Amino acid sequence: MANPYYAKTDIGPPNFWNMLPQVIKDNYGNWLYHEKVKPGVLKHVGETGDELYTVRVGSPRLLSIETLRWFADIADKYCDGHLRFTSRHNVEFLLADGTKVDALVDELEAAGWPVGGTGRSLKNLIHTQGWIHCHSAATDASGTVKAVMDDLYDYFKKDDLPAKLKISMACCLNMCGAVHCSDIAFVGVHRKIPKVDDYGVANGCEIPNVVASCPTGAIRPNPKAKSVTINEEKCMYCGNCYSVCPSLSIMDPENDGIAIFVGGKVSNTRKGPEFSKLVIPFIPNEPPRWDSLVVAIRNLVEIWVKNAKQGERYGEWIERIGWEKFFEVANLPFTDKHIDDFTFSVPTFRSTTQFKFTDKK
Amino acid sequence: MANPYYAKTDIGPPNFWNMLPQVIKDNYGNWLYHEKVKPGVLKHVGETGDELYTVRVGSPRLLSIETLRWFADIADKYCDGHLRFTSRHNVEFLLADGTKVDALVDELEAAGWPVGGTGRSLKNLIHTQGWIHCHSAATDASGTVKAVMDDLYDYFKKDDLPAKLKISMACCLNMCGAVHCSDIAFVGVHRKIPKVDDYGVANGCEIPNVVASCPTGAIRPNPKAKSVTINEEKCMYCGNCYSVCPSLSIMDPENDGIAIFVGGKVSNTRKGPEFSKLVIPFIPNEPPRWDSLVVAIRNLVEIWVKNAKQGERYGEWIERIGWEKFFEVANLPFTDKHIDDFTFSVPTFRSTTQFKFTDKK
Amino acid sequence: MTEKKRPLLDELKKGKWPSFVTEMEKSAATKPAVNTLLNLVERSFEEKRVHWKHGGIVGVRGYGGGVIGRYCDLPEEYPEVAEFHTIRVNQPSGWFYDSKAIRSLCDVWEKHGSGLTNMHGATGDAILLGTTTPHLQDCFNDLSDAGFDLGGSGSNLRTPSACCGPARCEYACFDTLDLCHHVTNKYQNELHRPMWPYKFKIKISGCPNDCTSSIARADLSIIGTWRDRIRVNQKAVAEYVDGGLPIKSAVLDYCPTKCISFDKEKKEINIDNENCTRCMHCISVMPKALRVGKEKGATLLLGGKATIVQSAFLGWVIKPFIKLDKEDGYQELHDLLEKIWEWWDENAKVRERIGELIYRKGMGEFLKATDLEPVPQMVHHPRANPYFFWYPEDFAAEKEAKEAKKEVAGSEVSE
Amino acid sequence: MTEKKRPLLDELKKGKWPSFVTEMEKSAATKPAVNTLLNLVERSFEEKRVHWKHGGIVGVRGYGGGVIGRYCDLPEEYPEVAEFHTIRVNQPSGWFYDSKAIRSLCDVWEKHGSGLTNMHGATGDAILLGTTTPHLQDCFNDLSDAGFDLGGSGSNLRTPSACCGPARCEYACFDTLDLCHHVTNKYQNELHRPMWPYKFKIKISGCPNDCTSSIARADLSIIGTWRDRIRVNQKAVAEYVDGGLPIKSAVLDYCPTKCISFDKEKKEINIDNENCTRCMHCISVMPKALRVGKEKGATLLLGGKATIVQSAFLGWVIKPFIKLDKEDGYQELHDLLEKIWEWWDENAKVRERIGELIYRKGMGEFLKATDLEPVPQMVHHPRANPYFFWYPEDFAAEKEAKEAKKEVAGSEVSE
Ligand code: SRM
Ligand code: SRM
Ligand code: SRM
Ligand code: SRM
Ligand code: SF4
Ligand code: SF4
Ligand code: SF4
Ligand code: SF4
Ligand code: SF4
Ligand code: SF4
Ligand code: SF4
Ligand code: SF4
Repeated sequence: MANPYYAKTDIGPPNFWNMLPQVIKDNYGNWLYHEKVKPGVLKHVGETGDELYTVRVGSPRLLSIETLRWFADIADKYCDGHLRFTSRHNVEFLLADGTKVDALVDELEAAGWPVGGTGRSLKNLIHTQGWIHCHSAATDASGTVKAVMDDLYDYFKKDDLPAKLKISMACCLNMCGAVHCSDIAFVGVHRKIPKVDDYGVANGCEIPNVVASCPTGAIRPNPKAKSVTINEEKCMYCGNCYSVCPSLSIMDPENDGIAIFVGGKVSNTRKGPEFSKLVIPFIPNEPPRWDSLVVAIRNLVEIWVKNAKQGERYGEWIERIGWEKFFEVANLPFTDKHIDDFTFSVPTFRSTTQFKFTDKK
Repeated sequence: MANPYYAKTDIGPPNFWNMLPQVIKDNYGNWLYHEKVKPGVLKHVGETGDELYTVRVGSPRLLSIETLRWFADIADKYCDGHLRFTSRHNVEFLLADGTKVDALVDELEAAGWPVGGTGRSLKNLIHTQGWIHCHSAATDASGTVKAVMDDLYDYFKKDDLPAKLKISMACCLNMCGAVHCSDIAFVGVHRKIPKVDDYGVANGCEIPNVVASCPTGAIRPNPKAKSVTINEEKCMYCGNCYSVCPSLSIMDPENDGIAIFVGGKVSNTRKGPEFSKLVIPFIPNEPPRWDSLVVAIRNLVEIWVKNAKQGERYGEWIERIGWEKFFEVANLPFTDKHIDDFTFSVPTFRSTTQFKFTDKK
Repeated sequence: MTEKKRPLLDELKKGKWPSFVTEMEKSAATKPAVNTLLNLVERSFEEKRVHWKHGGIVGVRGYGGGVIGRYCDLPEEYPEVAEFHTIRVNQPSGWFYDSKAIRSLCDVWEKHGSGLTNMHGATGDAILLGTTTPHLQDCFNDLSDAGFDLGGSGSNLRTPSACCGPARCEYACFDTLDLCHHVTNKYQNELHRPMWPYKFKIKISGCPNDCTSSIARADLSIIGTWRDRIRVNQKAVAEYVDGGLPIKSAVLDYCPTKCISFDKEKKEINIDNENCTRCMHCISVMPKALRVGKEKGATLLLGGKATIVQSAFLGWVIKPFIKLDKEDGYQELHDLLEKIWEWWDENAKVRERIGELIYRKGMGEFLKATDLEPVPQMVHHPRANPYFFWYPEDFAAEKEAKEAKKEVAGSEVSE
Repeated sequence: MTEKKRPLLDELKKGKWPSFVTEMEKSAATKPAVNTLLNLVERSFEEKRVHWKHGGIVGVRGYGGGVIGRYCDLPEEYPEVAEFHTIRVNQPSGWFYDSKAIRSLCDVWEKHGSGLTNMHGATGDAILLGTTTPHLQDCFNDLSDAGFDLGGSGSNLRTPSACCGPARCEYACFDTLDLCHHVTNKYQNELHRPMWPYKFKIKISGCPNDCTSSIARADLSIIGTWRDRIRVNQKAVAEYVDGGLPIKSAVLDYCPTKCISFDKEKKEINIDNENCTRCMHCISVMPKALRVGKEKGATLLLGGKATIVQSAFLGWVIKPFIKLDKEDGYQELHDLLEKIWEWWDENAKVRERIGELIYRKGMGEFLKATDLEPVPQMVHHPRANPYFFWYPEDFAAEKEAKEAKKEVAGSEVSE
């Protein structure tokens, strides 16, 4: 064996306490309030009067160790070595000394690292692996995200949107980005049923698990071939069978693409958490810059910016005006695909005569 | 054959037009507005200035032809023979001459027929057959209704509730009263699984239909006995299998009784239609006057009268205060039975930290 | 004599609400069967259980429904009600009667039945409560002669019903009574001869107040509405205000879309009609000042039903607006209705209501089969899951669009 | 040279947002595998398809998870990425690092992998992106020596994560970071050795703002809350008002329970705390004036997950309030968690998340198995259908109650 040494297991993660700057240790659990200093910069004030500055930097999440080391250098230079990452993959530099903030911001910006993403801004775009690493992807992650963020860059840098704007993406229906509760979500989707490789299924997959994996019961055993058959009428291309069995390939470059959902949120603020809802069933994959996707998202952002009241997140705005008005304002077609037909469909059907007329509908 | 004569079929109902009083014919489709004259009496005014008075009379719905003939006499006396029934089974006398209203009301009241049920009052209690006519009943209809209406009589006679109050009853889960969207609904329920009479099933029922009838898949064929077996863990006593097959008797005098639901409505007014929700899972059958039921309903009515704002129907009141507060105010236990576990359960689970604390829960 | 024997039922003669026991006793005076019925019900009260058996199939010639067979489970002890069937008589639209019609019903029922009725049944029929098999045909004959026909039962169209509508209500957006009468007559065959997977109910309300509870109780709800603007009489508004109506708390705050504003100075209200969802609230509170619009018609909702089997469904919008033209015999409605029935009849399992079938098959399929256009008004919100279907026609349309584009691009190049 | 060959990816070096291509090229300078990866991704961009195969099972000794195997489907053409596994490194609570920790991670990854990372993965791990099987154990050894351990993958506890909480946020209602660290350490075995029906995720947010999106993304959400009253500094309220905050439109109107009133004269607000649902809105708008209450703890929600298989579920309340005591090592939480896992493990099918199991079995069963008391806070509203179950213990309780009553009645008689 090449490797005779086995490390200690189950030591768990490093203790966060050791990572904290002194000002945090001193004020741990005793912060009094915070202020927005400027976009990308927050000031937290402790009960003691101590101040903590946070400088938030947009990140593509896919970082080389070269960049990480540079971040470490910056942290040493301005923050006694302290930095963190956020739940949306931004980098945050933490400093007690407010006088250093401007210099820090300048140095970051000069190196091409945007400071922003706080307050009522566009947040970083949560995303997943895409073509860079996952076998399951119906679209790329990093590429689509880069194209969209380039286009919406200014909204990350400013703090004057109606409310926070959280855009997320996932490259297949597994939805590793858990994008299903985002203001705007785009998701890689397939549109053709998996191709069954009978030999592979017979030799590599557990038929009962495969059958059980299908949410719509579209898969039946095919005892003759020791494989399975897929009912075209029932399959809605979720790819779950493929997760369970590699020989049910669902990829199809011609027909894979992206669907867009809007109006979700997670916070319990004002309105409780909400799922995002389908608005654009399909946009084709257009590498390298996914122009149609970028335009579609910009339009979706802009109608909100233009029409929402101060304080209204995407879904709150739609709730106020009604989905029928949303489709009118967004000038998007409404199709059979928008109407739920899965398990919990019935409660989504409009069981009241209360609606608004649009286009004389 | 005793009967050689066969009548004409498919003639359809009598033409309503011939039943209308002249004032209605004159103002048909041209009514301008209406006014409440006093509880039980409405005045509709036409564009012509014509007036139509309606006197509404509470009815037990089960009427003898003796009474019907008396109503016809009254109609002749005061209304040129015109009367109608409402969608909640009340009787309405229709007159163009307002001066006759008081005499009409007096004569009706003197004969024991209550005038009322208009405006913000308790409406007539919609109900079904019960022990008087249906094989399926888990409780009686007419008896429970009489007991409850006797107790709440005053609310029918006055017009000063926070809003309309619609109480309905059905004697089994078939819910012929369609009570599932009422301010207060009470429903006959079973609590034990059907007893399988193998011989009867084998000889009188279509097994596939029986199996298919069960909403929870509790019924399996029992090929040996040419009958079926019922899975005790899955059966929730809906009685649908009994509707399909008389040999699956579900009646059980010991354990049958009544469940109460509240907060439903049908009108599209303000809030759209809503289902009533379970609040009291079981009250035993207590003929002749169902005392526990009567007390339970009175309590439910009174907390609403006391706490609702003007204009708030039962469910609107609860929506404002929250179900947790409702259970506190009503002083009712909340149990596993209140939590949905049928098809559409998940959307009813509280997926937010937004709730009110009650009793330090 | 009878009094002595029914202490439990006697309790229910007390109290102020009209007593069904008293009604039954009125009939019992001339009808021995009703006396027996009282005794049987007394026994049910004692034992806390019903004494009826599952009904067998009984009926009148030419019809498959309209009669509910009912047999006592103690026929020896209660021979007079050993058979006790009910007859469902189709009510006139809006439950309007005159004394003559009432009396003729009474006369028939005196001759052929118990003398007990339900005015009316929950579906809307006039229910004649209790007779025997030999009387059925005669009773029907006499009813028919008196101008009455039977209503529905079994797997067929059930008796449609309608609110009083234009006859007595200023809110009616179409002629509920005429439509109800028309539909009932047009579909006599569907009403009388069960041939469907299950029952199908139609209820008709003239405005969104939905006084027939159609959204909860009918497979098809036809509910009046308008698509222009609420008519406002500002003088009458001012009178309500002067009369003490707290307009903010009683009207504005309850408006679900908050689309009414009030000008305190002028005592005028202003309704943003584009955002009004026509809930009726403001109109109901100030009927003298506000009237429904002028461009009237109805919203169609489908799928409503009570709790068995899949749990209760409320009807949902399948057509936001339909004009109901008396002149052309409501043709658009009939065409749609027939498409709906055809698809349902072809696809449903035994005892599957239309709403349940749509749930199982998906609205998409339903809309296609009935040529209805999907519109956002059909849903509270679009789907939240990404599980939607693509059809060959979608790809064909896509290809076509692409080629059209290419052509344009090509022609540009060739210029 | 490389530039020429990747015109599509080159497009993505343009624009203002930091470019992942640029990041990859930085690594490619020293790591040939990353150059190959760039070429492979360029090919994916050309062909609009992924070039990875389903992962095989690879790992490190003693663990069943923490590594995602990944193989290229064109190994001959792209031999340097024929294998390209990722390693999930358990992040420190709240993603707090110092430069030393960052550098030590970089050093390990320079030695053993591609030099590419995801900071962080969607579950929360630091993801080391791309290495080969022979490097796995060594890499792990070096990580371990540097004080790092692996996170979860497979059917096990996934790496818990927490918001910055008390370290950087005035809203934190408990010590999110400590709890996260504690839970992660206590359940190292569950984290590292898959043995469950499927994955189980825990996310921890210090207040209802839920900055870890736990309700959407975690099987168990632990979300800070309080049960007394919002602390108000009226002077600071007045300052906000004087500073131009439109308090009605920005605060009062958005309060979901409309439980705040404002006294214009005094410039004071009054919160009806009994009816406040602690949504955080007012506090977030006026952080200098309002503070969360003092009697703090958390709400537990269970069942959240993304869309596969049954469609997405949001976590739902299973315990409205739990005190999270550092002193006793969060014993109450652990006891509950273990009961939950036990029931799930015993009852779930393969690949059935806890939320899906509860959906299938019913909350009643779940609550019984975990000794949780049913409370109305668990539901938006009680059930609307009448399909509820009765258990032998219900009848036993009923009988007991009846007998107790009888006894009382009896004793009354005997007096
Ligand atoms: C740093 C971070 C937590 C962490 O430990 O990493 C964080 C930090 C703060 N959040 Fe957050 N939130 C963070 C992710 C989230 C998330 C999760 C997410 O976006 O995926 C949510 C729920 C998202 C959702 O609802 O869809 C979230 C919902 C909130 C809210 C509620 C906003 C709303 O109106 O719905 C507030 C309150 C507010 O901002 O008014 C809040 C407020 C805050 C405050 C002001 C709290 C404080 O006093 O420090 C922090 C600064 C916010 C800012 O950006 O201006 N935070 N916050 C996360 C930063 C992500 C990023 O880089 O952009
Ligand atoms: C006569 C009747 C229609 C019929 O053709 O039979 C009728 C007649 C009127 N209804 Fe109704 N409604 C009638 C059953 C209903 C029903 C159905 C039911 O109760 O089963 C509903 C829906 C029930 C529900 O929502 O649960 C109904 C919901 C309304 C509403 C909406 C009330 C609300 O606030 O939700 C109004 C408007 C109002 O009263 O403010 C209304 C208003 C009216 C008006 C004022 C309309 C008018 O201008 O004539 C009528 C007099 C009402 C009164 O009682 O003061 N009517 N109304 C029904 C009388 C039943 C009875 O005997 O009590
Ligand atoms: C007479 C009536 C109740 C009443 O007292 O008014 C009635 C009585 C019966 N209904 Fe009903 N239903 C009556 C209106 C309803 C309604 C309300 C409505 O139509 O607005 C409903 C709920 C709405 C709906 O259709 O969903 C209703 C839902 C049922 C069901 C459940 C059907 C379902 O799909 O949910 C059954 C069970 C069945 O069809 O096997 C049922 C079955 C029955 C049967 C035939 C019992 C049976 O299982 O065979 C009852 C005969 C009783 C008897 O001995 O006379 N009855 N039934 C109503 C018909 C009178 C009329 O024609 O006017
Ligand atoms: C790396 C990561 C995406 C990322 O770019 O950040 C990821 C990547 C994968 N996820 Fe995921 N999931 C990741 C977070 C999530 C999340 C979000 C979360 O945890 O907050 C979700 C949605 C939340 C949830 O759990 O429901 C998620 C829902 C799934 C699912 C669907 C599971 C379900 O029950 O709904 C699958 C399919 C499966 O388990 O077979 C899946 C499967 C996968 C697999 C293992 C693909 C597979 O079918 O074998 C992906 C490996 C990609 C690769 O090559 O590296 N991944 N996955 C995330 C883990 C990084 C980390 O440890 O920090
Ligand atoms: S969302 Fe799908 S394709 Fe993307 S990383 Fe997750 S499993 Fe892979
Ligand atoms: S892709 Fe999804 S729906 Fe289609 S067969 Fe596979 S599991 Fe079933
Ligand atoms: S509710 Fe049940 S018991 Fe009552 S009439 Fe209808 S079917 Fe018969
Ligand atoms: S009573 Fe209902 S749940 Fe029970 S076996 Fe019969 S159909 Fe099934
Ligand atoms: S539904 Fe409308 S039109 Fe019909 S009676 Fe009721 S209020 Fe009048
Ligand atoms: S009808 Fe309803 S929605 Fe329209 S203005 Fe009146 S109250 Fe508002
Ligand atoms: S969840 Fe609450 S405590 Fe945690 S960072 Fe967000 S706002 Fe602060
Ligand atoms: S926390 Fe939310 S519910 Fe409570 S008072 Fe503030 S805004 Fe209202």
